[in-house]
Amino acid sequence: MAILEIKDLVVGYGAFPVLHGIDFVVEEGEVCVLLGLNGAGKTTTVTTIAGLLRPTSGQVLFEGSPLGRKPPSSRVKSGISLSPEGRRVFPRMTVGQNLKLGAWSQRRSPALVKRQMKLVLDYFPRLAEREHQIAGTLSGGEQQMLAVARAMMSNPKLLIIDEASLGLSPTLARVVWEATARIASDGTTVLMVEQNAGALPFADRALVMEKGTLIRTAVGEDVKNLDVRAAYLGA
Amino acid sequence: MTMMITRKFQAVALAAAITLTVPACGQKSGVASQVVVGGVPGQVAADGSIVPGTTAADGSAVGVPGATGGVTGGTPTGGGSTTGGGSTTGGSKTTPSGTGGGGEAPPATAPRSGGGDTTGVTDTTIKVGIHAPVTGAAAIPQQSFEKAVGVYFDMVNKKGGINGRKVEVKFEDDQFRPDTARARCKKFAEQDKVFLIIGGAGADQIDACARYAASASVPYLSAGVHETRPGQAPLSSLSTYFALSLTYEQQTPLLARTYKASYNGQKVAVITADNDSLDNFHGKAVGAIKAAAGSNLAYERRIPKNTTSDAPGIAGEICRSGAKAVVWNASPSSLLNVAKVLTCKVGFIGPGLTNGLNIVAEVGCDNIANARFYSPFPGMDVMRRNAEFVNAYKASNGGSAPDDLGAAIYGVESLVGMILAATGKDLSRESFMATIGKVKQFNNGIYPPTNFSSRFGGTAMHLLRADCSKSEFVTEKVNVRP
Amino acid sequence: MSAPTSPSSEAPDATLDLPTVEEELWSAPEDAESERFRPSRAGWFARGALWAVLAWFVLAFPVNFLSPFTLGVSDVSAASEAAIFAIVGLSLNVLLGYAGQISLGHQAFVGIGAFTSAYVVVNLDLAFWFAVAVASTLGLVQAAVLGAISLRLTGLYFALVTLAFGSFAQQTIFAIPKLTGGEGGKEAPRPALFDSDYRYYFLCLAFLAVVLFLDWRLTRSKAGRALMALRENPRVASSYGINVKAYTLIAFAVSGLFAGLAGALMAHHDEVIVAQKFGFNLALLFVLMTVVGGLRSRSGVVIGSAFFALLGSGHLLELLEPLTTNVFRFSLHDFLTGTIGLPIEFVALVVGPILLLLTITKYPGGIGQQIAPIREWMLGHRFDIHAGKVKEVEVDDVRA
Amino acid sequence: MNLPLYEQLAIALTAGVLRGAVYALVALGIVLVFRGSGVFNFAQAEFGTTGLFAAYWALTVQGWSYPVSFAFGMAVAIALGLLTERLVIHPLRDSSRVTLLVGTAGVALAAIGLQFWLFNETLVMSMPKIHDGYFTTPWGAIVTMQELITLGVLAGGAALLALFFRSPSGLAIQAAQQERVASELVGISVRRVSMLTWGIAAALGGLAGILAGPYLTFSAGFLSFGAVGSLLPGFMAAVLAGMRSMPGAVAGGLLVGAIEQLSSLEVFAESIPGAGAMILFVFLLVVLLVRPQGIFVGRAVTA
Repeated sequence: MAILEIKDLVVGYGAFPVLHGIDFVVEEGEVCVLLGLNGAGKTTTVTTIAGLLRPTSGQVLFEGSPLGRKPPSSRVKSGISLSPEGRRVFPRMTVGQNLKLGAWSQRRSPALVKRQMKLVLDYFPRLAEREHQIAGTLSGGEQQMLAVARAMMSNPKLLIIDEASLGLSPTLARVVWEATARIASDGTTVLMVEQNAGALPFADRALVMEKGTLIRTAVGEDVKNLDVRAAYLGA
Repeated sequence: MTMMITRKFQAVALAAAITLTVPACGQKSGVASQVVVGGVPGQVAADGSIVPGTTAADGSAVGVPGATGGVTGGTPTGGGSTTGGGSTTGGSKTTPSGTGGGGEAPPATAPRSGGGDTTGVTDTTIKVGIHAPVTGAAAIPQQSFEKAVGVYFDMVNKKGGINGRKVEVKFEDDQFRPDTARARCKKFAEQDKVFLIIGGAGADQIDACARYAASASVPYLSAGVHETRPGQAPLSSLSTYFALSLTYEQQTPLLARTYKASYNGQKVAVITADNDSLDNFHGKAVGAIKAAAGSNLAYERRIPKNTTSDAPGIAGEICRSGAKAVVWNASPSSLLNVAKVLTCKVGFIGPGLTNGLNIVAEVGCDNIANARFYSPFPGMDVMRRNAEFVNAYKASNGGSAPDDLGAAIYGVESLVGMILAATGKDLSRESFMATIGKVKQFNNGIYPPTNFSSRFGGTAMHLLRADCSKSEFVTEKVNVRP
Repeated sequence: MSAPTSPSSEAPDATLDLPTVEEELWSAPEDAESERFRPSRAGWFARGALWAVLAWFVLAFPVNFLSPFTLGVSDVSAASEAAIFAIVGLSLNVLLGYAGQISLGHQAFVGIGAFTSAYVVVNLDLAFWFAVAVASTLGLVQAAVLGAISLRLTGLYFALVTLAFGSFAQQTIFAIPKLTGGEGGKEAPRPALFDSDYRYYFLCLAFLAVVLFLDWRLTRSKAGRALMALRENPRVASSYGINVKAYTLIAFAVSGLFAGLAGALMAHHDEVIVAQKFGFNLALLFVLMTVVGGLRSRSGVVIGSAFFALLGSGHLLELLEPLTTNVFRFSLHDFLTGTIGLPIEFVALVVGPILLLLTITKYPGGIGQQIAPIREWMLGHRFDIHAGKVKEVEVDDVRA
Repeated sequence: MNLPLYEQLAIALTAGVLRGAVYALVALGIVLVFRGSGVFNFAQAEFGTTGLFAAYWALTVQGWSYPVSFAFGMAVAIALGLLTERLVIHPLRDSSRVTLLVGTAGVALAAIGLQFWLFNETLVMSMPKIHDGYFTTPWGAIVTMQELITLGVLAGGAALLALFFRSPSGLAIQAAQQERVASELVGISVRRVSMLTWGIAAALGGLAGILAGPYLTFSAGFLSFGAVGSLLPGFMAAVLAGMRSMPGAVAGGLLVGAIEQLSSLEVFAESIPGAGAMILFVFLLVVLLVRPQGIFVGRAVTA
């Protein structure tokens, strides 16, 4: 069953449409990578899914029901969590506090929060060592891990990661992707936005966007055969 | 003025009854125009409502000024022992013009109106301006004031006016600011063209307006305030100014006497606001108290005009000085602020015109219990028995009961009305002011009798005491002379 | 906005047919199209007629010349006060609108100007004109000193410094009886020639005209353009080599100059000037009238300031009263003082903040924006209802 | 009265610290709002005056009991805070900070205008004390119970606030200010957090107003620039706290109160009118020029 379904989504800033009607699905349990160059409309797509932007027309269905005009907070509650572009950790708080806030939607059961924190830190052992460090003083890679970890704290069904590899060394990017793959294998559906085709090996599904439209979709074995260069060139 | 209620705010705005000034405007505010058609024709003697105590203390019949022979006898009288009959008043030998009967003859030596300044006077009307603070730093409650203004003239107009002229009262709010007071008085003089101006309250406003009025040759009357201001000519030198009650300086012997009578041998403090207009008073008060108390004068101090955050410090110093009595001349809110934080028991004694004193008693009791203040008008315990006042007040205000502001304004209006009546038919500013100087005594039974041998015509004050069981100031003694 | 690199921009005629900075800001879409637009003969006539009405209203109406109404000395005195408030508004506009600094102690600048002028005339026995010059200069110096200090702080802290300065002036400086005449106030006589309120009104108008001209010159000078550039984009502007601090300091100095001048005029307008007048509320009222007038719009600020001066003194309601009673059969005065129990004195205090909040949240251009279409039309442009649209009441700290 | 200098000093410092408790309450609100919304809230003191007027009205006009009137005053203060957030702060959330400052000043002026309008007829306003008692210190300063209660409320309030800031809601307030988008994404309703911030700040203001009201008589603008003018001292305390530290705001408030009261020393009181305002002005300049980052900054990060 498709956990996420996008139907003819049109989104614009003011009078300028950025997405010109895109359709795709993400199946439960898979890792889906949304590829495209700068300005292709990837971030617009995922921030709309998270509820930060309102679509001009079209629909986002989560677990079969339309999300409509639900605010981000209730989308988190129902299981969609976004690790935003540029990380956006809370800079003057500790790693631990950042994570606690990630579980804001679960805050009524401290025990649950504690368990989730342990679970999440298992994916990112480097963060576990730095639980009391101020987030603003972490390195770029660590901040990215923290952003993903924080998003995981709400125990989401669908984890969306926007540009995890941006500004990271290839090695560090790999560490993040691998952690993501483990998260997915533990049952959380993952939607990754990437400019970097290096993420493709981890994907069960790949979508390629250009100028606000979806130009190519590949599933399963086809992902490995996807000619990225051709995809980027729109061939 | 002793009793200045201070709020720290300076209102942005100006006058209350402004619409009056627009000729095209049909609406008049309630306070202002008191022209009433009808009433008893003929002259009105300003009699009939003499408070018993006053008359007795004074010992003289009311000096009915002007040509008042044919007094209409219908004026209700309060207390029963007043001069009710027309003949009593009319025949009084203190009547300056001494003209019985017709009432048409002008005072013998008064200038003919033909030669005088008759601004604000027509054959049928006299225009009078009153200014007082109803908004601003030390406002008197607006409704209280609006109810009070014009009560007396309203009554007189119903009876046919003064020498056949109805008195039209214009009221302006001076916002408790001297600059505004001056501007309002300028408006009275130059735009509204009133005959004379009455200062309702506020020493510095009265000072500012009086100085302007002198420059514009407009008669200006108010209760007595300070006599001098540093760097300025004394008020006594102003050619058109008249104080209708004792000045602060003139009251210093009274304060010393009150101290001696109630607190003799006990320590005493003198506290005066640091308004420079009170410099002279402070010096004289300290001198008088020192003469009476000697080394028992334990503490003297000038305090900020708006005593707020300084109040605890001042209160602490009063208590440490061991004073049992405090001679106080500063704003009532300062008094309340200091009294509120006093940790010792003291008795306050003060001079002055005490507009709105009862409100202070209401708010400040028990902290100011038995405080004694001098006042140009008696307490409401006396004024409530003054049937003419009570009836006039109720008639003008839809039956509501009078307060002490009503009494204060009524007192000053009736005194002015009395002088106007005494001046006679030939009313000009010159004849009006000449009458003040010539008539030996005006006694309206509310203010103590006047005697204008100088600009300061007061001869006595009433002594009021804060009675906390009644939450108001009651009359302890009338007509106390220095 | 281009950086002021051309040295010729200081020359008076070099910029003659360019739109002023203000116009550029307010009416972006005009330019080429309206340069070509020439009103028809009827259009010129209509514009001329409106100008004539405006001139009549400002110059003739207050002094009962060619007027069906009769205004008294007190009314024309209120008009003088409106002109003085307009100068204060323009002063604050330089600070708030051009330099992006909020002053919560502007009443102190005005007050110090007022008492200085009174002191020079009364105690030093010098001429009124000299006193005005001294008051203005002192205002300039004060503002420059405070400005120099504030340049080391961020914008919000400057608000605190002015607030503290205002309370210091009010409680300490204005409590010196030698300077302020104590509670009873300080006399401030007018020069013999302008003793009449009618003449004094024209004197105030003349000073207002001078201030308007100086303000106009400022916005077209190198400093003014630099400040505008700073507002548009501080980083770009400073990368062009604009000396941010120097120009901000100039704005402070000019603002102080205007405030001192307004203070002097206020003193001699009131003839007795008291310290009580210069409280914190006046400072807030100044901010309010300038923002509601419309920052960076000279005409808007003048109208806004005059509006609040007349509203405060009750004369505006008085002027409107015949209209409301005769046309709408409704007495605004009775409604306010009777029905809802709001004394005329407090109308400005209650209505003003509401207008302020509406302005900054809904109509950031203030009155200046509302009248922009008419003003542009009167200046010979095509009537455009959208002229002068502003999105936000930009009062950023230019140094932020 | 010629007391020796050390006695004068002891009296001044006692009075200053007691008064400083009010400043500290106001400063806490200012710091809270600044941390939560990045706004210099010039309406902070007026939240207090408005609460005081409401409590006074309830007590003297309506004749309600003291606790009910107190609660009513607090409710009105909080309502004003929430209203400010809804009508001014939220619509202006993307505006510059100076614009927001003008907005809060507008709220203050509106509150003052309302107070003048509705209470113009009341000549002198005076609120009874919770407890009328007092005692005298060995050095002669008078300490009233009301002042002690205020000091106690300050201590309690500050402690509660410190606890609150460690709670999830407290963290959320700070998160919303540090990263608005990320806060939304973890499910924090920034709007609700902002309301919470302003509500608590207004409550602190309300406490300051209703507790300080009985010290003296009061009138419109009481807590801004009236009898207990706390706006400027409150801001100065907040500056000393680097606009961030809650314990710093408390320490700053007490210090500013003490410094201001130095003006009651005879050397100043006799020679300089309004010495308090001058001392505060000079002190503010020195602090801003020498240590603009504050003095009582503490661990600035999360309290």
